[in-house]
Amino acid sequence: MTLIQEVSSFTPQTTASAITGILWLIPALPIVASGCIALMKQSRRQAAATLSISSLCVSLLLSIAAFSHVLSGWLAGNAVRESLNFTWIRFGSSAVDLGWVLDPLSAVMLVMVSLVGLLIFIYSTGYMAHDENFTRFFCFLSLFAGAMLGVVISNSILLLFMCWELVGLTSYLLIGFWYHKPSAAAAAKKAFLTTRVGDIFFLLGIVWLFAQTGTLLFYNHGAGSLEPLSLASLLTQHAALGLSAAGAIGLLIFAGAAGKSGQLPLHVWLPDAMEGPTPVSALIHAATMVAAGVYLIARVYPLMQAGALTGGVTTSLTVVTWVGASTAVFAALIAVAQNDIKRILAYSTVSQLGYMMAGLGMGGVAVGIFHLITHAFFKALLFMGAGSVIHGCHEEQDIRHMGGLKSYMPLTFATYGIGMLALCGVPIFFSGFWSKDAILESAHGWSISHAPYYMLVFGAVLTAFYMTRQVSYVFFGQWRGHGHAHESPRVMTTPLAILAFFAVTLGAIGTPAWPWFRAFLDNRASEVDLHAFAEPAWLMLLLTSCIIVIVGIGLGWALYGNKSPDPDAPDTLQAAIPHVWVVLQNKFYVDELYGVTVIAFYAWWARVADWFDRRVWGGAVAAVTWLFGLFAQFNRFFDADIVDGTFDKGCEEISTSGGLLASIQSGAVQNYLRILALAVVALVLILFWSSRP
Amino acid sequence: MIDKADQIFVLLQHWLVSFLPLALQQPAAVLLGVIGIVCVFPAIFALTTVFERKGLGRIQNRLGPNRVGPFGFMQPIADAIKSLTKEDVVPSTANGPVHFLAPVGLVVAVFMGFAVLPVGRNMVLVDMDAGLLFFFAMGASTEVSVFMAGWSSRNKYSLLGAMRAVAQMISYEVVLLLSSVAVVMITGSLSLTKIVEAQNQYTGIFPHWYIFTPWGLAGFVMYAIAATAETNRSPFDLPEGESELVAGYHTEYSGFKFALFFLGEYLAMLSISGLGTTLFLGGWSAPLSFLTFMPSWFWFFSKLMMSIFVFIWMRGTLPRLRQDQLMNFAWKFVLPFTLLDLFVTALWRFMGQGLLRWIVCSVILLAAYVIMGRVAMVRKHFGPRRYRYAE
Amino acid sequence: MTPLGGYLLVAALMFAIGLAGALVRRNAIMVLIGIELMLNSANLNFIAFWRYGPHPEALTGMMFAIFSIAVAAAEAAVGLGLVIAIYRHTHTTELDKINRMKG
Amino acid sequence: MTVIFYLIAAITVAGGLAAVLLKNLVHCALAVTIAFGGIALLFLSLDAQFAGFVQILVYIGAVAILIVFAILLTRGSDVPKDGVFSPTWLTGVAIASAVFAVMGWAVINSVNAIPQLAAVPHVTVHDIGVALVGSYVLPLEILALLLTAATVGAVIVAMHEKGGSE
Repeated sequence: MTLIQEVSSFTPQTTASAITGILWLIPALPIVASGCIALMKQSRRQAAATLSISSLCVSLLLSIAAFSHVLSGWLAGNAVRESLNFTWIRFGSSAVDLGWVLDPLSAVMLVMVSLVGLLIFIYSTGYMAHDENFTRFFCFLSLFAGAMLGVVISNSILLLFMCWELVGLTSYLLIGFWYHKPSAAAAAKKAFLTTRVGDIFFLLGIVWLFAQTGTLLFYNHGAGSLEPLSLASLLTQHAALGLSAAGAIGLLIFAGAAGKSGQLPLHVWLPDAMEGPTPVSALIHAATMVAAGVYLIARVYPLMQAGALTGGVTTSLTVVTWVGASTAVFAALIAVAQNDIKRILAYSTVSQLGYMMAGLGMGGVAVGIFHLITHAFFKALLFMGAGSVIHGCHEEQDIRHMGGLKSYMPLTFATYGIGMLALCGVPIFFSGFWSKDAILESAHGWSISHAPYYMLVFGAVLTAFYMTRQVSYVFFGQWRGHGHAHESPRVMTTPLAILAFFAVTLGAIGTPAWPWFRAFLDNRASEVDLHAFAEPAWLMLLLTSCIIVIVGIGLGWALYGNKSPDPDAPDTLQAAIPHVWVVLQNKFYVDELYGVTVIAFYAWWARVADWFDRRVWGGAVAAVTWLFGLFAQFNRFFDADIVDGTFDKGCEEISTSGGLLASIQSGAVQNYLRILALAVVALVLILFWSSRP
Repeated sequence: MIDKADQIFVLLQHWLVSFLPLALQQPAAVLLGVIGIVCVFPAIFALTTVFERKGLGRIQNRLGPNRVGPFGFMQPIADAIKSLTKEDVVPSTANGPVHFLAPVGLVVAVFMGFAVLPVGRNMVLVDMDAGLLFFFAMGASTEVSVFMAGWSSRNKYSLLGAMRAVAQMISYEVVLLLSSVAVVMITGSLSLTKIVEAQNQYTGIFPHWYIFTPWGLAGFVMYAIAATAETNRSPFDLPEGESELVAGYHTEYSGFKFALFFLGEYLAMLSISGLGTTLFLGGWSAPLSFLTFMPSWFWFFSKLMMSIFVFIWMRGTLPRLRQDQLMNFAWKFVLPFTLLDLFVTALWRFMGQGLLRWIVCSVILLAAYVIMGRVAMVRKHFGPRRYRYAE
Repeated sequence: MTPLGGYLLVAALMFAIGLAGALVRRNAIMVLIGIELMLNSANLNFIAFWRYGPHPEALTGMMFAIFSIAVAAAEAAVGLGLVIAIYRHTHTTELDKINRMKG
Repeated sequence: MTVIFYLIAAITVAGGLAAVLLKNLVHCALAVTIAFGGIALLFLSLDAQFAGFVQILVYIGAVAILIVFAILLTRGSDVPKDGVFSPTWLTGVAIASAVFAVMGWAVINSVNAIPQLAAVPHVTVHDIGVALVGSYVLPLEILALLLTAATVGAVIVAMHEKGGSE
């Protein structure tokens, strides 16, 4: 914990400002919009889109205001960390506190999420224009945006968890948006259940944290769980395997993050999630939700880092690093052998998330988050470009049935190309280079092992390779599909152009010469130092990067540059190394492995439970039922023969006497009138008789 | 001199009566009045028929009657002679007594109505306290005659015509009564002479006629619509829509009985116009204060003839309504609007003098007119007639 | 006999005629006509008593008659509506055939 | 007890009798109209102008027409084959005459005991109006409600049942 104070050379400022007071509006607006849309008629498409886009627009403006507030504080030399907390439930002496926090991390994420979200919303109006459930789509999308923004600003791990689950729910709903497709429904279920595995660990971590520190808040004027006081007490508690409580909790939380971010054992859901509409893939499964895991680790970084020795290495961070690095290589390998345009991108996302995790583990918050931000933009760009391609090729997703699209879809091609180059990490000009560079740099300097460095370098080569393969398949060569490809409408290409702009320029905030992003997140002052470019270590890295890119792209172009026009021709690599190819194409048989282990175990367990339910509990219930039946038989006898018998007899008597009286009612009204008239006569007579003197 | 001219008929009556012994003077005066009415209004009726035929002729771009007498003005006399000399055909299955009584009852009831109409200053046969009520009671009695005529003819056209006529008359009688009630509310009297006197005042040169107030204008329009329907005149002449019902309830009448129906209808038109004149147009009062030198009866009959002219004009201009349109119009537009007019009249009565009541009353009525018009036009049954052509 | 007696006797006669009509006719509408006649004779009584009674300025009898006329109008409307409704169900207006509502 | 009274009374009673005795229902309705008119004339002869005119307006103008409509709507103008009088008409007549006998006897016995004012009461329409909205305002309002309810009720009762179960 001393480390934090060393890093924060600025004095922390914790008083809440006006913008923090209304920070809750940022997630609340899209959620309210979603509620309103849910109540709308299905046919009010225009209104639904307008409502969700305008609400997110306001959220974006508020986010920018929050960001500029933090920025101005930083420029004035203050570490802005403003939180606003309140008690939700109070039981006994403890309380469940919720709250939100505004610090550089959340400010940056707010702007990113709402900006990318807004662009994708706009893009969706074009992409989903012909969908009959347009309104429902925007309802879910708004709910997702609100929940994601809630994850970003929450200052309470419980509130974060709620929003986290809400994000998971909307992810489920949106993956299964076309629920009439069995594959989409299955993918939705898979995503939901797989992430749930991680979430259980996450929940355990939360409970443990609450039990240890007595607070759910991250920052609470020194009393929060991420503040030195609690961290110190966490370090003194020892869990099993030589871990401190802080380390164990960190690992549990990382398990949750791994579920959401598709890290190695739990990555299987993410490629399947591509069954959802492409804007969903872009927003949720590339830019924001899957990055939530990375963000979570960044948020609880003090916990992960607590008790670090020199070099900032702890057990939990080491685990994060290894998992991240292996995911990066593993997913990149699978991506090489995929044919679905979105699946390639999905595995690429998994791989890049591994980079982020590794960056967090080795380089700190800023390194991971920097890659997160740049990746969000260019991956959203790639997904939306892929959506545009799919849209233009009449819902065709197999890259073997595309080709030569660069002349049909020039705008999409240009932007996609920028995204691809950014992802490959082409030096200097693209943001991906700077952020990946930072990760490689920190991996190079990692004190534990050099293996992650080489793994990441290999991953980068693979990345450049499979992206080149994909682009060659899709945009070069000859058209191999059916029908006629066409460019997408402006409402779809305009967001692409905006994202492409960011994919190029965002790198400027994190160059070694002027690393203000890092400084901003770490609350340090930054200064321009052009000499950083001349440092030999950095030049080495630049060289490495160049080699990586040249090798990857060159290999890809050499193998796929002149693709034959036959869509059914075997892949070049498949022809070269068929056995490896089969393994890669089947994703290392992870799904099948789960099928024979985890799922088989569950099936067996379900059968056992079923048997138990039927035989043991069922028998007990049947016995009780029989007893009650006996009692009911007795009751019926008592009721029907004793109680009802007397009542029925009485009713019969009343009915008989009523029948006698009813015979007077002949139904002939004139009879009644006659009786009435006679009565009048009688009355008059009586009156006169009695009044006689 | 002016007074003499004004009261010339009254003085004539007094002079004639003065020859008789005192005990007989009052019945004789009444008799004279009755004779006056029985002579004057049928004469106007005769004149009206010529005017109507000539006027319709002008409207339809033809000449109209022009053979009998100068410019065809002797036509009614010829018609009368023809009617009297024609054979009186009674259908064999007809219900004799009822068939005979129907036209008589109609004409009697219509003539009764004139008894309370003030046709000039001091020129009213019976100055009854409940004159307006009497008028409407007599008007209501005509419906029975119409029904009798239609039913006794044993003819489907007649019966349908009679049923239509009765239904229409009952529906619009409500409106007629309610629009008159507005006047009663302001005047505070059912006596027609009092109603005229209340309007016989001038501000500057302008008279205090009720038609010159927002509620009065609205009431008058409603009254005019209802009166047109009540007298079965075009565009509400469905009961005798000749294209569907030959001639409605008097299909089976000929000769003098038919003439009586004809007379009855026109007299009803005259009497209802006379009542409208009395209620809204100031009766026998002069339209501008400096015109009072003209005799009062001149003004009454001028206004009466103006109303008749409007009747003829409407007949020549407007197409006939359909039965359901007619009923919808009565119950869904005219009646609610008249009720609103009553409310506005009450407002007018209690808001006191000043500009405010003009503005408030006008705005309410105008808004109601616009809104109800819009709503009504949206309704299918009610809007403009849509024609369906054979395919 | 006094004038009042004359009116009262006429009223009684009309009442008896109305009653007879209501009793002897088979048609429901005729029964209603009989009832209207009875109501009218009652009104005649009210007016006669008002005219010759001790306090004509109090208008009691007159008011009674006027209200009675109004109520009778309502009664006629509802009664005839009922007759038409019954006719629609049973296709008859003869009362001795409409006797389903009996014990 | 003038000639006019006897004349009007005769017309009224004749109308009433005709209404009860005639076979054709429409004739009955027209006869009852005459009876109504006679009653109205009796009102007028009792110096009750307002009531008389209201009687004409309501009974002749509305009730008679309603009755006629009802007769035509129920095809009542055809004379039924099995007679218009109920089989028990004799008891009906007997009861009616008993009622008349009792009432006539009561009238004759008591009418001389009642003090009578011969003076014509001076009552104008204005007085009636003031009384209606003055001391009788509550009955008036209730009557308005009753009439509204009756109108609505009559319409609903006589309305065609759309898609009925018949």
